[in-house]
Amino acid sequence: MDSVSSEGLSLITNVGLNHYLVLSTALFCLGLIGVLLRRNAIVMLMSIELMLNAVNISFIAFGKYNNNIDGQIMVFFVMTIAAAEAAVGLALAVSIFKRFKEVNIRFFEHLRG
Amino acid sequence: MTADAFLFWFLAITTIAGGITVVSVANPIYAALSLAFTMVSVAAVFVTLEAYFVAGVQLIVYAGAVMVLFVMVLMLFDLKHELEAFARGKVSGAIKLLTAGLLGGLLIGAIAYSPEGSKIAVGANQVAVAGDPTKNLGYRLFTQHIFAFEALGVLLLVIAVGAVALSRSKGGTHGQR
Amino acid sequence: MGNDIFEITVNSVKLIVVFLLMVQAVPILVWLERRGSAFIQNRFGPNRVGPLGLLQLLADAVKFITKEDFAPDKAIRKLFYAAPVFALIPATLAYAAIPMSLPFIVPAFEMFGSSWGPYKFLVQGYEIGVGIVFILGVSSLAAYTILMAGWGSGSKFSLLGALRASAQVISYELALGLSIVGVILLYGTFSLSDMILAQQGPLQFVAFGYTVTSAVSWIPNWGIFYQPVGFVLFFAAAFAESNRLPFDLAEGEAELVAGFHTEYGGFKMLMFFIGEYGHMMIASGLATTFFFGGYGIPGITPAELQQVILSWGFSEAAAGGLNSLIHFLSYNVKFAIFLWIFIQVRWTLPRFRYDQLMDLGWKTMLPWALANTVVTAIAIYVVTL
Amino acid sequence: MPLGGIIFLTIFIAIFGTFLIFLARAIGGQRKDNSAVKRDIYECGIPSQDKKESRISVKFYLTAILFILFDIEIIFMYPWALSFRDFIANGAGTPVLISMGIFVAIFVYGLWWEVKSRALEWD
Repeated sequence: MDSVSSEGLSLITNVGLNHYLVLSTALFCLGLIGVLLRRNAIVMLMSIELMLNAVNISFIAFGKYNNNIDGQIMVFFVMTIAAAEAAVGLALAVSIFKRFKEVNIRFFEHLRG
Repeated sequence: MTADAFLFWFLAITTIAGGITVVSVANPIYAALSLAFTMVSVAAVFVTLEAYFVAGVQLIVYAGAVMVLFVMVLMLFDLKHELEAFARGKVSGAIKLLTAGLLGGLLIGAIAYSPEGSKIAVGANQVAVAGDPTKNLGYRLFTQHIFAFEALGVLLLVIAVGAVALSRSKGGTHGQR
Repeated sequence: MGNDIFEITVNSVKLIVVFLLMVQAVPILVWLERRGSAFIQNRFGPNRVGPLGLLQLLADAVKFITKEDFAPDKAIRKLFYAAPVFALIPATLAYAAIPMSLPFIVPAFEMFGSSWGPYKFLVQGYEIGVGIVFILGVSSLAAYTILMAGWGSGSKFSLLGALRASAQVISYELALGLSIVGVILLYGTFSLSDMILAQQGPLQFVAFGYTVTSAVSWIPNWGIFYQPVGFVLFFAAAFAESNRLPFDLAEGEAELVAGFHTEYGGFKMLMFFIGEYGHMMIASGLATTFFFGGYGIPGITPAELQQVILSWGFSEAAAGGLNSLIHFLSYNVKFAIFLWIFIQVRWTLPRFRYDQLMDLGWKTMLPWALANTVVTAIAIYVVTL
Repeated sequence: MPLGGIIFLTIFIAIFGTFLIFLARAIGGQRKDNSAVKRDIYECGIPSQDKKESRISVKFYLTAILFILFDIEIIFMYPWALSFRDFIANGAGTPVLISMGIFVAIFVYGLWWEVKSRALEWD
């Protein structure tokens, strides 16, 4: 009995690589749910940002526990791509809003071409 | 209960709580503000992972720039509280939730049972410059990842031009008006 | 935060003291501003309440507290009340990271029956390894308090004022970030205390292999001599960051009345003031640390000063304490000079038009900051060949 | 990196701020005549006509987009600025300077294009 509690206790006290990976998975799934459930295009973009942040946490966790700094450099690049994607996504959303006065997903079917 | 374990659990709870508020709150402005809060707590998680420079960059780029753009766009649109913020259909909603939960369960299962010992080759090719880890990051950025660095410079230029062109179109992708 | 109870309590109390230091400095600055502007405009300024009008601060504080707390109907209550509270957080977090004096060493002593080891307390909130990046990151969060206040007040005009103010804060953050790149190139480190250590001693630098030392010994090795353009850019951008005149477009326009804090009255308004003055103090503290040697005294390094004090017959610990006290005063003198420049400029320069302001930010300061960085890089490259 | 100190300070200020607001709310009291006019939004006395379509110029979001892009280019300069002296010490100064020169050239071209295409013109 005590082995379980001591193992359980040690699970709480010393934080290892797995803790960060579980945190990153949880955030990733939250972002996924956000993308699937929400109708507003901008909130979907935000959920994608949330998923990208989850990926960043696991990059850095792996980087730290294998003391290889490429994880941080990869996070650097992921941030740039995510910011660029948010910029273009919002520029698109603004131009769609100007046309349709509504930013809901339903209106995306009207795009021709 | 060492200090950094307590810090980790505290930050894990705030990050997950922030993430849940982003997804569940109906008003998009509160979603954007809680996402900004999540970004700040993710930056704090980076600090517990001793990635200090990346935590600072996360604060500047994500919490300080991207989220301000989101909040500004939402305020420009004068978006009020949305009635149908969530996709209609209870069954399809349940299926979506189920798939996301399944994916999460699979991942966590894979993490839990992966042998802890299998360390990937410890960063052998680490030509570490003395002391400061950020100097090391700058060092590797310019020796190992020089091409990606230049490619990103070009990408940012392309995005700047694209964003201006997009904002100048008279609404709608074909600018028919 | 320290490994035993004594250190943790002292550090947390020190954090609260630094926060209260900032909050207390605001009424003094308001008083200085009112008397300073009066002095510039050849009138007296507040002198009725107490000697030289010093009790005017107390009167203002009481007035602000006893005002009716009021929110317009259309206001979104949660954001309306969250904005002033959030105005304090980024300012204090950044202010606590600026080193104000030499670390203060407490020798081992006996208390409550157990002996407590020697401690080294920093005379600042906390020491951050990546000092500048942390301060830039935290002060970039200030845009949220402006947007929250603008959106929370519910009225179109305060929203427009908030959008204009945050667009201005954002544009000048670029120039601020770029001018700091020059400083990092110069010192090769992010942490502020390393920068201050690099600026001690007489003006000397290594050029083409041999060190050049200035003939006059009391000219200090400060950053201003290496980065004059960087200093001008940093200080101008800092004005815009804290919405100080001539950049206070947020509340200056005729039709915007008071911009994003139109609907705020009473104590909430005072909290916005504390935020604004906090940003002003951060800008002055950073300018002192980057370009004027932080707490350093020209002509004498802290070690020499320590010997001088010891020669006066103080004990080791007391000499250390006195030494860090003197350096604390020298930091505050430079800090006060910069704050006076903020106030002086406010009452001498006219306000920019909005498009002039944005053009200045994007079309003149950004290219100049870029040019400054390129020139510094080439200079370092050539000099250390 | 004293994360504990930072979190402690943030929580302390949040509590201190809300306490002050509630204190001011309690001391401030409540005026009797809480008329609708008083609770209306301040528009220099003119009864506010909330036009249906509030056309706030969309120029602000373009500034925010350009801010993100140029901010990232500045963030890339920080690690370079930090390790530039070490590169020179190791003799690899020239290639790093040239690669950074290309990056800055792209930055300048982007900025020049923004200015030329009058993207940042304010009405």
